[in-house]
Amino acid sequence: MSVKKLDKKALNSWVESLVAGQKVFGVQAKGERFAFAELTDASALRLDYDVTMLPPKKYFLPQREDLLTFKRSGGHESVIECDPFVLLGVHPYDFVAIRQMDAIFEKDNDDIHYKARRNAATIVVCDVQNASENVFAGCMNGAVVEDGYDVLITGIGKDYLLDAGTEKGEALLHGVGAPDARAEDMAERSKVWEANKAALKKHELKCAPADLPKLLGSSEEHPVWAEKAEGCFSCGSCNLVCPTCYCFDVQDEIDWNMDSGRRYRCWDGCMLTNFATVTGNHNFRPKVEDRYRHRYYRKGKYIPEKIGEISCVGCGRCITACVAKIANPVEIYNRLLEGK
Amino acid sequence: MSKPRVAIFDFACCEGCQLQIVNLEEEIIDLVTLVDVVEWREAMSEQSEEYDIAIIEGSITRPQDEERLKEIRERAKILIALGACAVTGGINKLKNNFDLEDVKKCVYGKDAAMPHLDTAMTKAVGEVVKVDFVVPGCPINRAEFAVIVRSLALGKTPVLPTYPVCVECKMRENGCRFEYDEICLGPITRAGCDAPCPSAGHWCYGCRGYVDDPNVNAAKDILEKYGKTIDDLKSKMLLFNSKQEPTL
Amino acid sequence: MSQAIDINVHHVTRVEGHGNIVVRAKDGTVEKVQWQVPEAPRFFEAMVRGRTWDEIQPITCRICGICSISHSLASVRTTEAAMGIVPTEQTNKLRLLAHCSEQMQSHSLHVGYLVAPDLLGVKSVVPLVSTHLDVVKTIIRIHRVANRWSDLIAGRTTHPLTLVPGGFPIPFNENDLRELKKTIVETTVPDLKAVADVVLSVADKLPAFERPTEYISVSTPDYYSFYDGDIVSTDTDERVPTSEFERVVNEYVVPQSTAKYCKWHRDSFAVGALARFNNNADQLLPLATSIAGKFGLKKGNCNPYMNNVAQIVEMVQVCEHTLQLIDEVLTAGLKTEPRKVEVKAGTGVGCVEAPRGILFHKYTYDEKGICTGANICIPTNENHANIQKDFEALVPQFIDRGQDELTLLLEMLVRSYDPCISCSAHYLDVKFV
Amino acid sequence: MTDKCQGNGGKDIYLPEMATIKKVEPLTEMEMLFDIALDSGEELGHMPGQFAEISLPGIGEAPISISSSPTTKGMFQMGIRKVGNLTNHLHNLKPGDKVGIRGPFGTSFPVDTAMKGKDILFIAGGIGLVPLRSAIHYVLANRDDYGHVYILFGTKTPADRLYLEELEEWGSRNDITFMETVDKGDSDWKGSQGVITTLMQPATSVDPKSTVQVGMDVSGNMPGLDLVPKNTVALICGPPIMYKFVLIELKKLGVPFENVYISLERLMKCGVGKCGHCQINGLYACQDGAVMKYSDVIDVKEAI
Ligand SMILES: Cc1cc2nc3c(=O)[nH]c(=O)nc-3n(C[C@H](O)[C@H](O)[C@H](O)COP(=O)(O)OP(=O)(O)OC[C@H]3O[C@@H](n4cnc5c(N)ncnc54)[C@H](O)[C@@H]3O)c2cc1C
Ligand code: SF4
Ligand code: SF4
Ligand code: SF4
Repeated sequence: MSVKKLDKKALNSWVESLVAGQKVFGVQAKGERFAFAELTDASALRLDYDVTMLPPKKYFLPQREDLLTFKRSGGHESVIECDPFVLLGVHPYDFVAIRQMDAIFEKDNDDIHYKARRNAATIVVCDVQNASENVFAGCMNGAVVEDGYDVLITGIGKDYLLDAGTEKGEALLHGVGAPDARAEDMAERSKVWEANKAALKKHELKCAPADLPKLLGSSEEHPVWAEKAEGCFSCGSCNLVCPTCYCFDVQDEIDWNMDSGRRYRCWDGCMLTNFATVTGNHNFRPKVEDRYRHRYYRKGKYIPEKIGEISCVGCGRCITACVAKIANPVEIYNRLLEGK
Repeated sequence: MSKPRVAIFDFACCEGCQLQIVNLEEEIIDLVTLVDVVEWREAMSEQSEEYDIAIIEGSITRPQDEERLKEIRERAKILIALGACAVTGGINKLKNNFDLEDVKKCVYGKDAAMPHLDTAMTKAVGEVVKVDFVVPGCPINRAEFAVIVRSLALGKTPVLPTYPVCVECKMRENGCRFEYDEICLGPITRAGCDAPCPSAGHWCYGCRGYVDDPNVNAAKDILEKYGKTIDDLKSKMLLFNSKQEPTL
Repeated sequence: MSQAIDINVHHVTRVEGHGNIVVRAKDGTVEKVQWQVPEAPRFFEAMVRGRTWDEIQPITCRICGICSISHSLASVRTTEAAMGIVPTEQTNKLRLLAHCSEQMQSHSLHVGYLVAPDLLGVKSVVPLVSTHLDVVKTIIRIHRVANRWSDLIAGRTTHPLTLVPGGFPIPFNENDLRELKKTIVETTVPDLKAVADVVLSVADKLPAFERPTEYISVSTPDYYSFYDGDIVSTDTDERVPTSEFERVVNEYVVPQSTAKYCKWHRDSFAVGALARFNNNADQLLPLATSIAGKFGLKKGNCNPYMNNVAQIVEMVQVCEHTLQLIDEVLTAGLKTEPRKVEVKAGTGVGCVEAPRGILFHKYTYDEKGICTGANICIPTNENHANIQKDFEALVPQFIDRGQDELTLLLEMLVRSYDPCISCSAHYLDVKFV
Repeated sequence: MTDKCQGNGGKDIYLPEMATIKKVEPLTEMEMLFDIALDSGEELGHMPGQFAEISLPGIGEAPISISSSPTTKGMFQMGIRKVGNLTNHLHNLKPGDKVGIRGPFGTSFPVDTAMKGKDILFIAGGIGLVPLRSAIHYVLANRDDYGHVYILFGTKTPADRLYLEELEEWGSRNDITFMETVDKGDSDWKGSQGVITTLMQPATSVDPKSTVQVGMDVSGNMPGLDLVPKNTVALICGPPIMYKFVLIELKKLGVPFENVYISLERLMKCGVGKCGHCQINGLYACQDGAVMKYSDVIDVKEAI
């Protein structure tokens, strides 16, 4: 597949043509921060962003999504509809997370709601241009992706390389009248990659990510869990902003006519007090400490055991989002490495 | 099946919560199709009305209001407290932090002794009679109200979120108010409002009351990290969650 | 011909909160005419003492759920005045946008849900669904747009969030403003014209009752003001700075009311849409002017029932004004501006025109930004004395109409002064049954 | 441009099948037994120990164990305790009413494998009998495939006893040993009193002359447990608190934990391994359970 080289102007007109032709979600400024939102004006795209507040998972597992509609007078019907869309400017670590979600939602039972959205998406990954204050993707194999994307954008100096990794990506670049990248451009890209692997390490994990399951295997009684949990609000912010957290709740909603309605799912989080509470108020994880530990085990042990990859990609969002400033995974894992 | 008969009453409040019912726009027609609204404030004769559900807006600030509320309770199978004034006493309870004589003088000066200006400690509805369901918020979230009404009509117990406002705040992609050098009560306040305040750049003042087990200890430590004091926080907590007795 | 009249309307009147009408007459002699306000007092002026500057707006906007945007604006301007904070041009324009949305919310509910059914000879909106479905749909549409407009600009329709001292946090973008403009041009303005035509066709149902009184509002040379300027009156050419409002309102307490009464040059005065119109009609924008013309509404009108018509005119005015404001904001470009508050000791007054009339807040802060005293004067109070005086003039004049019609006239009179939505809503729903 | 893209054409794991209530029968004041048949006419196709998600549109969905044996054809049974929104509404249903069914889900008791040829010890606490009943029926229907069969059942009070006719039938059978106890009896209660572990005494340790009537079955016999521990498979289901004590007793009896199967309850929203609610450390109660081999979870901190 081909790699094209575009200058800023050419890139802009490419984005303009995308916006004119289809539904595009791209990174834009929201206050002093950034968020993915529908892009209607190409000039609002901010590929120089550091990190978005919510990861792009919201397009595959929306905050609230109808699963089915029903009529009490009879029958259920699946709700599966989404228009094709382009997701523009996904950082490599978020793309790694999306691929993990793919594995989760396919494993054992294929979730066609997730899959429909996933199939509808063309994902344009963009190499990080500005590191966020807490990113540590460089420690988690999340700084760079070398395959899987539909298109990869890399800024090299004043220009951009657009690399189509799939047929979908190829189609997206169709008609871009730009020259192919030359060998020295590709060398520049490798330099960007190497630089990002080194730069996206605002926190330094003192072991290989692959060692985490074993480390956690012997750390259940470590004092750090109780210590940190003391400051925890059980607010779930760390869950919600995490690109690999996917737990959800399911609820029914009835219409005013008392007949039709819908069953929907919405984001949930294992840090929330009642996440494991059953009828009769029995809570299987009653203590903050239990829930706090559970979350780190999910990232470092439980999910890895399911899909073979550490389920933290190093985006650093939880560190920023935690009001209590206690949700830094690197700090926790390093503490465990130190022993007691 | 006959339609549930609903009556709406208000006590001391801004009536903003009733307004949210009106603001359901087209849906209000659905509402009155689903239930029979047999009384909405004092407009209908006070006696002889029977109702299945009484919705109470406002706080109780005078002895005569307490009596009236008890009568309503007797005639209602289900009693719902609507909005912060009814649920927690809301803003009206700020008054409880002062001496009542002083409060009257402050507003009415030399006329403060006139009998019709009398007032008592503010109470939430639940401090006077048994409340079956609450719709918290100042004002209530009209979508949440609609969901609660529909659930009840279906015979399903509505459940309020047990998690704090931060959840909804995160879902709406806001920068945290603490980062803007403000004290936000979001981490200890019960969600369900969809975090309108932080989403519009305002700190949460806790109008929905607290989650079941607010970690105020954590709040203390955090305040230090953000260069604030526990007094700053406590003061904010008084706004919508003052107690029956002076809290200061 | 002269029968005994005994009117005792308990809590039906549509004022902010509760109000009673008591009239007793025998053999043509009026024995008692009273407008009573037995509302449970809530003591906001006492409650704000000891609160910090950033808590005052959240508290005082809760005085009234219907005009919480006006209270917020008055509050914020008061705090800014006390601390010498001067808002930026953009902030001022955005606040005005929020304020316009509240005028729309309030006026549309009042005119649409209350007055229109009365004038169309039915008891509520519900019968209109079968006879005048288009009108009902139009009214709901206007109201819904007004609420969305508040949601967008003020963060919420009731108890707004973006109206804070020192700046204006912007939860919307330029596109949202363009959308709003489009909706107003394409939907709301035509809807308003339609409603105006309907009301015009039945305008003869408005009672012919006149009582000359003093009309007070704010006024500025720049535009038809809801917001800026000095206090003006139809009785004098004097322009009183808003900071001296206490000189104008002269509050006093009467036995039948928990709310205070007001007077200036006469025993009473009126505020609200008709007062603003009577002072500022020359400044109306073209469409609003033409609507006023259609109704033959002219400066100097002293029929309180015409307040309803003045409200229709104002809705059109608000739309036209909003379109100008949006253009100005978009031309300058919407900027994220830092919020600036430098806490200082001081006393300030803030004033806006609430839908029902001129509203004043006055606070004193200490050097830590803690409020040490407040005085709040609300338009409903300002109108109470005038309602009482209208009653006193109206009852003898219409006493022959009999108990029922007289009751209705009195209720309509109160209603015309006070588009209090929560009250009108309960009235509305009673008729749903 | 706006062509709606569909999923992979696969089955929607969240979409219930319609089913009809055939019969309702109160078991106690709190529990009701439902006979349910899929409208498709197909069998549910479950194995003992599995559960299904039952739902009423607008009210919600809940995981409920299948209480009948797969050997019963044409319908399946669920024994449901009324504790909340959905279960309250289910209790109001009448024959002919519709429900939604998804499943069967989860693991099952190894009736056709590890249990074959073994002595079987069923230990049920309260409503825990509901899921075990499916396996009990299966074992009784294929009685010759198993060795000695013990059924131990404990409830809080006599009023909590379920499936009364069946209990009586089991008590009168000669090819199984059925024992029962209640935590606290009433004046009419003639049987054993005490928690369920009182039934778990080895036959030899029971003194026939003892005035404490330990381990007595309904007919007054008091056999105790005459186990060949290594050849015994134990199936346990009951409230969370019960497991701890029963397991201690099983250890004393010498039943190897590889032979012990437990069924665990957790909050479940999807039933298909996605929603995350039922996780017990790394395990999903809906996928790796609800039936689990105790030796597999003995080191799992949150399991018991
Ligand atoms: C594998 C399994 C098998 C079960 N088998 C049976 C059985 O055979 N008979 C029986 O009576 N009960 C059984 N239960 C428990 C039953 O699922 C709950 O009692 C039921 O969900 C309560 O729902 P509700 O709507 O009536 O209660 P509510 O309290 O109104 O439920 C509120 C919410 O909590 C959820 N919830 C509460 N408790 C549970 C729970 N334990 N598991 C999953 N979701 C829960 C509900 O889905 C609902 O969304 C089983 C549970 C599990 C996990
Ligand atoms: S964000 Fe922080 S305070 Fe909130 S649940 Fe996570 S760790 Fe606890
Ligand atoms: S702004 Fe308030 S509600 Fe939002 S995340 Fe921060 S603390 Fe929580
Ligand atoms: S964010 Fe806080 S103050 Fe705002 S509505 Fe919600 S609970 Fe009330």
